[in-house]
Amino acid sequence: MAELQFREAIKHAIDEEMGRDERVFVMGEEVAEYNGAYKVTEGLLDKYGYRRVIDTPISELGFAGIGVGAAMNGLRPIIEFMTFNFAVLATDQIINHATKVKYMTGGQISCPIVFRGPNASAGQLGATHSVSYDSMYAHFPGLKVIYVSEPDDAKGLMKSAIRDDNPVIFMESEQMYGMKGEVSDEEDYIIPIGKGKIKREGDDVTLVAHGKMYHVAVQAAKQLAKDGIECEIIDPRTVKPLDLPLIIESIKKTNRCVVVDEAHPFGGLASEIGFLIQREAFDYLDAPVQRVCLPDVNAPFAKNLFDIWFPSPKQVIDAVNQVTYRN
Amino acid sequence: MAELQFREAIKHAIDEEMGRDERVFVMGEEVAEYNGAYKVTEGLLDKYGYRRVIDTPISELGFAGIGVGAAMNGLRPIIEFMTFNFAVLATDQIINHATKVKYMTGGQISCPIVFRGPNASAGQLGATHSVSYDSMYAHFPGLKVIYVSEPDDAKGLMKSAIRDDNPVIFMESEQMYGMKGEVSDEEDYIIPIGKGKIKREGDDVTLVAHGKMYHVAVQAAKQLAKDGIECEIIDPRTVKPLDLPLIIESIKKTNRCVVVDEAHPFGGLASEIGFLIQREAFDYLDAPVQRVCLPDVNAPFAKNLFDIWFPSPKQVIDAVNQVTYRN
Amino acid sequence: MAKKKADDVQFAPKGVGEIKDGAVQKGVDLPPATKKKHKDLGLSADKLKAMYEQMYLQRRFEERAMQQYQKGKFGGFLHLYIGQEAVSTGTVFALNDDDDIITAYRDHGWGLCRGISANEGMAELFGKATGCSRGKGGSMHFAKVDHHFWGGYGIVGGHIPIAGGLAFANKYNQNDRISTCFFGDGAVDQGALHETMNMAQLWKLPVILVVENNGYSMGTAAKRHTVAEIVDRAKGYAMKSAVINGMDVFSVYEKMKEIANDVRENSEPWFVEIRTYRYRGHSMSDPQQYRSKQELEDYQKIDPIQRLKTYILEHKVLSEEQIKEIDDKVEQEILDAVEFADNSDFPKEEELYEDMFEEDNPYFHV
Amino acid sequence: MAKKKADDVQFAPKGVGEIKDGAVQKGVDLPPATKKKHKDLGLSADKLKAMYEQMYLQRRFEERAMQQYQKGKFGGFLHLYIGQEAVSTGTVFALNDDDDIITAYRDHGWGLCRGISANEGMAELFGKATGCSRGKGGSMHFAKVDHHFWGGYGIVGGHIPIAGGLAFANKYNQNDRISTCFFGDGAVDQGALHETMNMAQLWKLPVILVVENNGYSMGTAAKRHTVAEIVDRAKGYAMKSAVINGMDVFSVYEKMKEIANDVRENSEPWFVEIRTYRYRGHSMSDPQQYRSKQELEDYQKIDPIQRLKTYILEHKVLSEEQIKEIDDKVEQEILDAVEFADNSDFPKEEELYEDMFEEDNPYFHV
Ligand SMILES: Cc1ncc(C[n+]2csc(CCOP(=O)(O)OP(=O)(O)O)c2C)c(N)n1
Ligand SMILES: Cc1ncc(C[n+]2csc(CCOP(=O)(O)OP(=O)(O)O)c2C)c(N)n1
Ligand SMILES: [Mg+2]
Ligand SMILES: [Mg+2]
Repeated sequence: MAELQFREAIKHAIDEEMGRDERVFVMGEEVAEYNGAYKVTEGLLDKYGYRRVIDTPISELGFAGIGVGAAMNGLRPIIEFMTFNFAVLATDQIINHATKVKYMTGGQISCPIVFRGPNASAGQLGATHSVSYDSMYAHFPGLKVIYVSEPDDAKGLMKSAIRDDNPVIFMESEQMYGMKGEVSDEEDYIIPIGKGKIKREGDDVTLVAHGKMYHVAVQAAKQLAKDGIECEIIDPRTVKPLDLPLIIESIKKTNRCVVVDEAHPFGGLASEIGFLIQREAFDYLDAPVQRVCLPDVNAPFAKNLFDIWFPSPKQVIDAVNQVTYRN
Repeated sequence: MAELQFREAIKHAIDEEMGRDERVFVMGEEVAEYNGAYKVTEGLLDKYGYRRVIDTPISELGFAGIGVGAAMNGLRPIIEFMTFNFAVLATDQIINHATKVKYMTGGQISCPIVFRGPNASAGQLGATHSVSYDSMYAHFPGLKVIYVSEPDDAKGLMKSAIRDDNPVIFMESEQMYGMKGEVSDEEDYIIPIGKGKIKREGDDVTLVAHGKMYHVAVQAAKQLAKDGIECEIIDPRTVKPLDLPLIIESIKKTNRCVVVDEAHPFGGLASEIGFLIQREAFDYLDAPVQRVCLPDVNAPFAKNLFDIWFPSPKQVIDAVNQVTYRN
Repeated sequence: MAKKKADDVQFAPKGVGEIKDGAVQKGVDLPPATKKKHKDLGLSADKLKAMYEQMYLQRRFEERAMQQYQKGKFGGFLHLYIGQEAVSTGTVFALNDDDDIITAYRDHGWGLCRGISANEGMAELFGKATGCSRGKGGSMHFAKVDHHFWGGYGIVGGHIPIAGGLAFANKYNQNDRISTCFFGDGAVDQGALHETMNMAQLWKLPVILVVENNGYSMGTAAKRHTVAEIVDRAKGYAMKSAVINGMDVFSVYEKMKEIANDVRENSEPWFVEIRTYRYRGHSMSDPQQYRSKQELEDYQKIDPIQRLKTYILEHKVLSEEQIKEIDDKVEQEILDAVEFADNSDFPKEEELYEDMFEEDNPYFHV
Repeated sequence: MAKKKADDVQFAPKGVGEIKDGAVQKGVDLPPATKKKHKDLGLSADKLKAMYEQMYLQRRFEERAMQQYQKGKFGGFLHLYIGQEAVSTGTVFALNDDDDIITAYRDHGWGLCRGISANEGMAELFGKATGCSRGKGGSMHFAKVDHHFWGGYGIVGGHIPIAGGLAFANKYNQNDRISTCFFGDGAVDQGALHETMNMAQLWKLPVILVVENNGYSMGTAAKRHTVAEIVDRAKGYAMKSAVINGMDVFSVYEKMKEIANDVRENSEPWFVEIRTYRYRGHSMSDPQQYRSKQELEDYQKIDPIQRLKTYILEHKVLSEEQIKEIDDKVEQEILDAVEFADNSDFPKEEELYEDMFEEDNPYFHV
């Protein structure tokens, strides 16, 4: 095990895959000469040169589409969005093209492409820079969606994403890039897409949480443990395919669930998981599934408002108290 | 009551509002000289002239943004997308601008704008022309989302949408435009946004269905009635705000629910409603909420595949049988 | 500014499809056709024959397709290419077989030209498993990827950046292939074009971006949806450019060959406007009130297929009988295709779930 | 094409921030400044004084803001306008007070120029309820709508179509106002610009689209992200255009006044490139390795505020003491603003839910 920053874990994964396969290349705003707006691609230009590490203009729709075309024509692009908030401009290429071109041509075309970058909020950046888009992409057929919470997952899943022969959305977090964590130094370390992980065992309640919310859940669980409540924390890691069996198994044990989701409530991952649990484990539920997510409100700038806006361990604890009928 | 086609009902609403308020104008591809790709705006150019009925180039992002700017500066635009599948190109203006500009400026700016057009599939138009986007928009704060199923609702809600001082998404259906129905001839007929309607009463199971799916639900209910199963059909009409109290009340009576939704399953309206029901009416549910929606697959062209792909009354009946434990 | 009365304020220009100053206001003005003869262009008699056959095939394929559509044999949109056949044909003959072609939804001509058989094409229209896209794509999504025809695309402008990407991969691999992208005058107004032009020029991508300006974007004349001369968009990017007479297959062939050679040699993109005309409505449900009958007739008088036929006869490349033979052969090919399509099976039910992912047992969310 | 070795293949051009042929490769080349004196431009001594005060205010406001940021008084991004003050100031003095201005996230200078007080501005940076946007927007979203300053916007290029819409409404209402939109060289590459230029020209919208070309889009020199001369983008749309020296407030004033008059008279859009330079990093976390120290110093030598000061002194419009008085006043104004911001309250908790909708009791999904 090596201790790596989140950003390093991702970079190592990209670096290894670029070393393995000459078709893999990186493209995005400031990824090359600037070494990455958040330094995820640091050093790659020096190592792989201008052919494989490419600075783009601010043309999200255009360079996403160039990526799609390059993937169709045999390459394996990794497209960096400075954040997924800006990828909104590229949704036509992601939703209407990358995910549909194979189907519409009766299977003639493959589109192995990774769209990656930070998702959701990163502190006081205001309303247009703070939205979580993982469940939006998961809504559309043909995409695999990953949103990781720890360096180890980031490394293993990024390698899987790059090797996947389909379009993959890989989400990170500006605020987690500097976070350190143990990363396997297994050679060619791969975590399969679609496998969640029980990151904390517990009998009293299941918390499902990914991305930044995983860490919020951990804090809540620590607090609750002091109170004698043992949370089981499942990090789905991949939003789609969702590792539902892992979640259901846990519910059958704990009979209660709180989903912590960084998205807005309507139709987010939390509601999807809640729906699925009631459908698949109806008779095991001792309380309705609750969700803790953002309010149905834009991100405010003011620090005090932002802190209220952002899901907190306190809210998770309240929800746990609710599903365990402790309040 | 007058019998009107769906498209006429919408047009009458627009016409009345344009007559009432000079700030209201219509903009979109082929809305003026061509009289509307689907004839929704037929005759409006003749009546209101080139200043208020404006043909645009195929520049969805650009003309949506011009609409947003015009709304900010005191007008009340109605922006037609030829379908919401093409509005994907305009999502930056809808999600990042129309819904956020008031908040980010601390309330200094209003953005009264209606984005309208057909949603979801319209027969064999292939993968890029068949996606349902109502739940995607409902996910983001700041939008009201309407997706109507009958001419009367279309008229009353379109008038409300145009008068609303906030951004509103108003969804229709290519395949319903020619459908006739009774429309109130009450002067200035208004249906408030956020109010669902019980369109069929029944004690055995609640069907929630909107847009084209409302008609699928009706067919299923007719079949089931022959079998002695009485469905209560709720058409939420507005996806957001969702008339949850109406739904919950019905569940408390029927204790069972099937949501029929034209979207793909992950994070669609069906999962949101399912989640909410289990949360709000847990103790009233005799069976898990089930959903009937599109498969997690792109729209195929071939007629036979399309027919399998599209939600059918048969699937609704099966789901009802499941929640009533009749199979 | 002298304030106008509200009623005089106008945004989009008024229709131009009328007689004005005694002359028909054409959607597009054609540049002069090439004066060269086929031999000057390096076209053999056989090539000429093949060209004619191909153009006639495209024409008759679509005329029959229209009939079948009207009979209710298939649904969806049907956008006919009739009138524009010189563009596809001249181009395909000018390019290498492994150069990429990608186009919009008006794609039948392109597909046939790049090796989709009449059978495969008609079956695709019918949504049959034997179609070129296995019945999954329909009219708008013909594709023959092993012949480097990447397909038709239904989102206006959406395939333009993709073309940049095809070219990107060719440059990345230094494989000497070039990519060509065809789109309508309506697509010119999409931001995707601007983004692609900038990157193509900045990165020196071997791509030719070609506007098939047929004068109309659905019911909107080019002058009502886009400003200035389309070809001049290139100026803002210092990109090489050309205007071509798209009603003359020789002109298309000559110029596209020249341009393709330049792109292959210098790996620099071109922006090309080929002016042409569509005879039919935008799709099958178009009442066509936005243009005059006379305008249509003017173009039909300079029909590209008729023009080539006349040339062939005048230059005695083929005799009347030989032309007749070709016509008959094509006619039969297409009648057979209709039969083939009719008799073919629809895709099997399980095919609904195929072609979504590369894996054998993909995951679908339920 | 002579095939290249894979390693020689290159897409984006290499950095240009180095000494080449003995000369600094500037991000932008400045066009000549106007030769006119203030009187020739119709600027009174009072106006000149106000201009100077305004430019100095913008400069000192941001220098202090930077200090406060470094002290940890507020978070988020902080994009400084320092070096570009002549653009905002020259423009605002040239326009009518009810003409619209909309800009990107580098917006403090614009806000101050259009009547946001130092207090309101600093408080906004601090995220306080007394801020111009009530603490909801922060550095990127200064706005003063009753002064027709529509705010700063954080999505690169996103506000360009919106500017078209502001102009659209003005034309619709025939109110004699014109709209101006400012954006960076980086934003030039967004498709939104292209779509807006086409519609603005086609519909004759009274809008001026202005690129503040400061040579860099974050860490990417203009020549590395966009082709040709930016101003020439106008050619493709047959749009009127101009290049302006943005380091000289007189040049900006003169030309923008001329252009504004033309737009007001003819209701036709303009595309304008104002060349300028930002002295600071893109935002606070920028190591600035993409440009040379010498380039920065070269521009600091022609600092717009210093230039105006020199002019004022040389032409004896004000004395050294009078300038000193202004400087001191501004200095105090900003120190007061910091105190004001510091002492102001954060928004109340319930304000989280305010400003989302127009209604008093809006619905929020839970
Ligand atoms: C993004 C998008 N917007 C709108 C449409 C609807 N639409 C289909 S074709 C068309 C006209 C396109 O005209 P043009 O580009 O000139 O091509 P042509 O039909 O003349 O070949 C329109 C508006 C679409 N398919 N995609
Ligand atoms: C759509 C979008 N893409 C990327 C970004 C990130 N970003 C913010 S500013 C910037 C550079 C813009 O440069 P320019 O337009 O020249 O303006 P300047 O900073 O020089 O004033 C980038 C890439 C963004 N905010 N929005
Ligand atoms: Mg056209
Ligand atoms: Mg810049």
